[in-house]
Amino acid sequence: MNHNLLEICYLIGSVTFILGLKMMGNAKTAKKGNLIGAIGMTIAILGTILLFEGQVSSLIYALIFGGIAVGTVIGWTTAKKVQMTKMPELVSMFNGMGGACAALISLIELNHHYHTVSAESSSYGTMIAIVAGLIIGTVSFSGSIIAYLKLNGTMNKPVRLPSYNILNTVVMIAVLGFGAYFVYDGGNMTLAYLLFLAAAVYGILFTIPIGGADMPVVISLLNSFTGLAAAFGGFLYDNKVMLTGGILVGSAGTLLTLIMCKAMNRPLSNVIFGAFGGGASAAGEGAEVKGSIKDIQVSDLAVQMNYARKVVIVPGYGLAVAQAQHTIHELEMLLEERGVEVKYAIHPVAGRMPGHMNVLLAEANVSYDKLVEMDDINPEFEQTDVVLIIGANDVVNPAAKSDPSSPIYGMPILEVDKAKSVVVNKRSMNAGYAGIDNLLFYDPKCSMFFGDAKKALTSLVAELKTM
Amino acid sequence: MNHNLLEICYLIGSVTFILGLKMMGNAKTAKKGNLIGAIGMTIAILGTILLFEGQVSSLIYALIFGGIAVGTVIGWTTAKKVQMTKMPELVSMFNGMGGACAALISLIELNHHYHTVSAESSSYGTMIAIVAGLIIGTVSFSGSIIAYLKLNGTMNKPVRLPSYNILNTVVMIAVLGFGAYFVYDGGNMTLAYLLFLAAAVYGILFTIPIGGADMPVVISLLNSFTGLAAAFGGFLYDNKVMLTGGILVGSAGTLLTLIMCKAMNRPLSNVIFGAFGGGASAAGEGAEVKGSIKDIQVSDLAVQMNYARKVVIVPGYGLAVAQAQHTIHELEMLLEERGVEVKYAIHPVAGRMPGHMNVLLAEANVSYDKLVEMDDINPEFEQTDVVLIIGANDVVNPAAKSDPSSPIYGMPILEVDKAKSVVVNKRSMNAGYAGIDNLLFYDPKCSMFFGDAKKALTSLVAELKTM
Amino acid sequence: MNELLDFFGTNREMIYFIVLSIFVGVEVIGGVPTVLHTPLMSGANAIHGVVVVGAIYVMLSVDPTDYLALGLGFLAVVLGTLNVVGGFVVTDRMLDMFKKK
Amino acid sequence: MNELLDFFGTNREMIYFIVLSIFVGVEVIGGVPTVLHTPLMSGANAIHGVVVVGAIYVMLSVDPTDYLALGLGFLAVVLGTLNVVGGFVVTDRMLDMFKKK
Ligand SMILES: NC(=O)c1ccc[n+]([C@@H]2O[C@H](COP(=O)([O-])OP(=O)(O)OC[C@H]3O[C@@H](n4cnc5c(N)ncnc54)[C@H](OP(=O)(O)O)[C@@H]3O)[C@@H](O)[C@H]2O)c1
Ligand SMILES: NC(=O)c1ccc[n+]([C@@H]2O[C@H](COP(=O)([O-])OP(=O)(O)OC[C@H]3O[C@@H](n4cnc5c(N)ncnc54)[C@H](OP(=O)(O)O)[C@@H]3O)[C@@H](O)[C@H]2O)c1
Repeated sequence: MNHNLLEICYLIGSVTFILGLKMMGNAKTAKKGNLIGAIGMTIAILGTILLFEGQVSSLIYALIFGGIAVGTVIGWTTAKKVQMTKMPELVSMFNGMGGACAALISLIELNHHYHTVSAESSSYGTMIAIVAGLIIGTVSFSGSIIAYLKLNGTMNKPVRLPSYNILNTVVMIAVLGFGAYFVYDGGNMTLAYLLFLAAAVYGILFTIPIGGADMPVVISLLNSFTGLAAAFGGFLYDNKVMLTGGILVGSAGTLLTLIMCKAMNRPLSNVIFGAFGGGASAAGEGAEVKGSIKDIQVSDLAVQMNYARKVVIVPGYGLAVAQAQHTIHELEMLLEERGVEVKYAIHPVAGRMPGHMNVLLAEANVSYDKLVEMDDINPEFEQTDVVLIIGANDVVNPAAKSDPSSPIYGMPILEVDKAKSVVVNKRSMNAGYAGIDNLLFYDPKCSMFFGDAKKALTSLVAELKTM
Repeated sequence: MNHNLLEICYLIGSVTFILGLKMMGNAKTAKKGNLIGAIGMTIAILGTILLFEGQVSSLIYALIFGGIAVGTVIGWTTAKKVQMTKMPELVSMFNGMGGACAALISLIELNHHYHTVSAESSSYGTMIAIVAGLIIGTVSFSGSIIAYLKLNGTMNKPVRLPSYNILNTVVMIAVLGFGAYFVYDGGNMTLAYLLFLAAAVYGILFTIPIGGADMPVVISLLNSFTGLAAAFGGFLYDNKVMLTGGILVGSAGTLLTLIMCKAMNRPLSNVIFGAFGGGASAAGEGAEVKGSIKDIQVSDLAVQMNYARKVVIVPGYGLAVAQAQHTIHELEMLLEERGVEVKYAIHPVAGRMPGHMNVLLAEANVSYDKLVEMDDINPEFEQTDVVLIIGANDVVNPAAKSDPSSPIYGMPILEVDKAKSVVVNKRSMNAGYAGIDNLLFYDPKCSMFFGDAKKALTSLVAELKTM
Repeated sequence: MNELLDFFGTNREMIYFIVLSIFVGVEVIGGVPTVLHTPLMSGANAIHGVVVVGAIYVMLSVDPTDYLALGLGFLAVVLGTLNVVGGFVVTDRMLDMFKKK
Repeated sequence: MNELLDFFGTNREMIYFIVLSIFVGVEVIGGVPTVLHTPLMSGANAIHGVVVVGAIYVMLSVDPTDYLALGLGFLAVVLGTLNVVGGFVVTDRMLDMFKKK
């Protein structure tokens, strides 16, 4: 009776997960989708506790409710307090927690297994589910922690051990072999802890050589790993909601990872085995740089913008680094007041995570209508007087269109060179994420406005105000 | 062993159905998707015969292979020979065959049940599956035959029995009640035949009041019914490939039906319970007709087109009725030879089935590149010199945009009135499918070129050739 | 109520199977361009011809002296095959119309 | 080979379940606009927090004198809840950024 009711809770949970994910794919329904998923999760969790058939000591109930309370308070407050720009690392951290949870379940099951049951009584199937959950959960855990540290800036250089690709593959095979042996042999608790350690080491080795800028892709991949680990937990307990939730995230996460790679025009293998993820390697063998660059003074720029009819702002990673989102919004409002039409051109992979620019500009209260996606803004550049590029580089690099030898060849770009004039703000002539030169800067139409984005924009705003 | 192998065949079949349907949703992969589905189907059928575990008399094998041979030969030749424009009725016919097949299976099972098993031995579940398959399959069968006859023109007036909506609902409830009683009571063979008859009558009553033009929607609905019937067969035999195939078509077909209704901007209930499906009822209470209409002579039209830079042809249902697709292609080639740019504007619900115009024009070898979908052609009308409308009416009716009281209000239309001049070919001032007046014809820019599409176009082509 | 719950308990696998299949069916169709609706309908039509598998199965298990069953079964196999073969062939022909020349 | 077939036979329901779930997962994501990738990833992240259900289940069945298991289980519940609650809240906050003002 209770049991059947619980199964219905699980069915509801499964359906809400599917519907929730589906709705999250559409800007209009996304918030509701997230809420629906959360409701389904609550039903599944409460059902598990309240509909359990069996004698449970009150100590255990206390621990469970205590654990949930602690987790809720910490999770809620961190999620609420964190700065918008620190969201990716937080997602990574939460992902790691899920992986650790899966790994711990496996450890407890093994502990239980060796203490109360004779070694033979567990079937191979059960053992495989336990060990797979342990390995995958642990890799996801340690990998996510590294990803967190990288995004956080604590660990900001990719650490490249000598021939790390070979090393990683060897370690991976070793861990898998260890796991297989463990299942075959039946194992013991010491071996279980060793396996946990080995998997943790592999997770670190897997993530550590990858450049910080590639972390969104890596997190998405680790995300689908945790899904897989949850699904193995579902096998173990024949628990349908863990199975649907886990498999759903496993497959959706894998697809999402591939889509993200595609948006950057790079194969996944390239991200994992590192090509220009470090930001310094594989520097541009592209076309030779000809021509010279042209500086622009802040006063000239202010005049030019003040008398423009239409200005398009192209934000990039540099805007996020300089935390200049509020200043750019100020500039935009100032220009609008003076009758200039201002829009933002949002490239899908500008910044370091999908939607980075949207999130950043929304934080500064820029109206959503002003953010125009690449395909919609490209035809508008012809009617644009001034394009102001703030800390963007690769997303406006014409080599993506013209130079087949360029590593970013084939990536769609913002076609700013169609505008009447282009002004670029960055601190130096240094390359962007892909580590390649940008011929746009040598275009006769283009002038450079050097300086940190925040300082430069502040001076521009000040100058405009005097006019 | 054999049994497990068969299950693998069924899994392959199920996966190919999903992939096949998915691929059919994209013009590039559609043909391959259809092929993949067919391969999976072949595997499932051959597996069922060859991996059957049990003694089977050679008579039965002969009948099975004979049946398959007969079905294949007839199905293949009819499908190959039929005219492109007669495809919808053929689909309807094949759909009816599937429904009949499901109904026959149920009859055989019942026959078997009463002859060899004591009445109590079948569980309610089994009985429900059998009876549901019988009812749904039969409704789909008789409904499809009526749809076939209507599309065929054999039965071209909607037959409206007095208060047929109430009548239909009563019959439906009666059939369902009969079915429930049958399951409850255990039934007997006579009752089974009676139930079959009753369901057949309901299928006829359901379809007969619906206007011929609404048949594509009805066929799509009956299509999902047959899917459901197949799924009940899957229940009965715990046969997974029938279950996946059936449920897939059941849910996909239902969604497709709703999408089709949406494209016509009508709710499904409106189609089933008939509002303007008859083409004569609910005539336009729209805006009052002001102004007068203007005729154009074939010689004037020929001159106008000959000296145009850009001509857009809007084909509609009348083109299909008149079978004028070859003549229009001739006109198009003639104009192109003389340096006129010619395009076809394809409205999604022009004609009487989705894609009707594409199929029709493709039959006449019109190049696919010349067919431009509504959203893409609408911005081009401003640069168009002459729009030539052939037997289209509702899809260019401005009331859809301007008159909230019009039954087609809200349907997106081809915005032909933006062009420099518009010429309409039809036989009279009669209304189109929706039965409402069209103010476009009174627009000063618009001239009427009356006559049957084929004859009118032939004279136009002849006139052009003399120039 | 209890019976319903029991029903749910014993048919859990089947219910998940149905729910997931429905989702797949609905998702697979979403976002299909209008011009492909007719071939898609026709393709789906061919797929429900899988009901012929049931007809074959019933024939394989039928008593070879029950002539009524043999006759109906034969008819069912013919009709089901018509649905399958005709459906796929017609769809293929329709799709030929959509290829760029 | 035979063993594989047997495995398939006994786990048929599970295999269909997995295959269908994978299809649903893949279909549900297809065609999502780029700007929603990050919230979607974050939402998916919250959903795999369902692993906490396993942690709770293991706690409910644990021997109340096995302190190691109790400790690890408590930790697992805390971490799993963190994943769930943090995941949904962060996603909600991200999505707030996408609303028209
Ligand atoms: N969005 C994603 O999901 C994602 C994920 C991973 C990778 N990526 C990759 O990231 C790149 C994004 O392109 P992007 O054009 O946005 O960025 P970018 O190509 O990385 O260029 C950023 C530029 O900003 C400048 N900059 C840095 N700090 C600055 C500051 N404080 N003030 C002003 N300028 C500053 C840098 O030049 P200086 O040093 O001279 O100032 C740099 O050239 C693409 O290659 C994309 O593939 C994107
Ligand atoms: N495509 C679909 O899937 C589908 C399905 C069901 C319903 N519908 C509905 O069908 C309509 C389609 O619009 P439509 O503009 O294509 O057609 P329409 O509105 O039905 O108009 C067709 C016009 O063609 C004329 N015509 C008939 N025979 C002709 C001939 N031999 N030569 C020349 N003209 C002839 C008729 O006028 P005369 O009698 O004066 O000649 C009629 O006004 C929409 O309302 C749509 O909702 C579409």
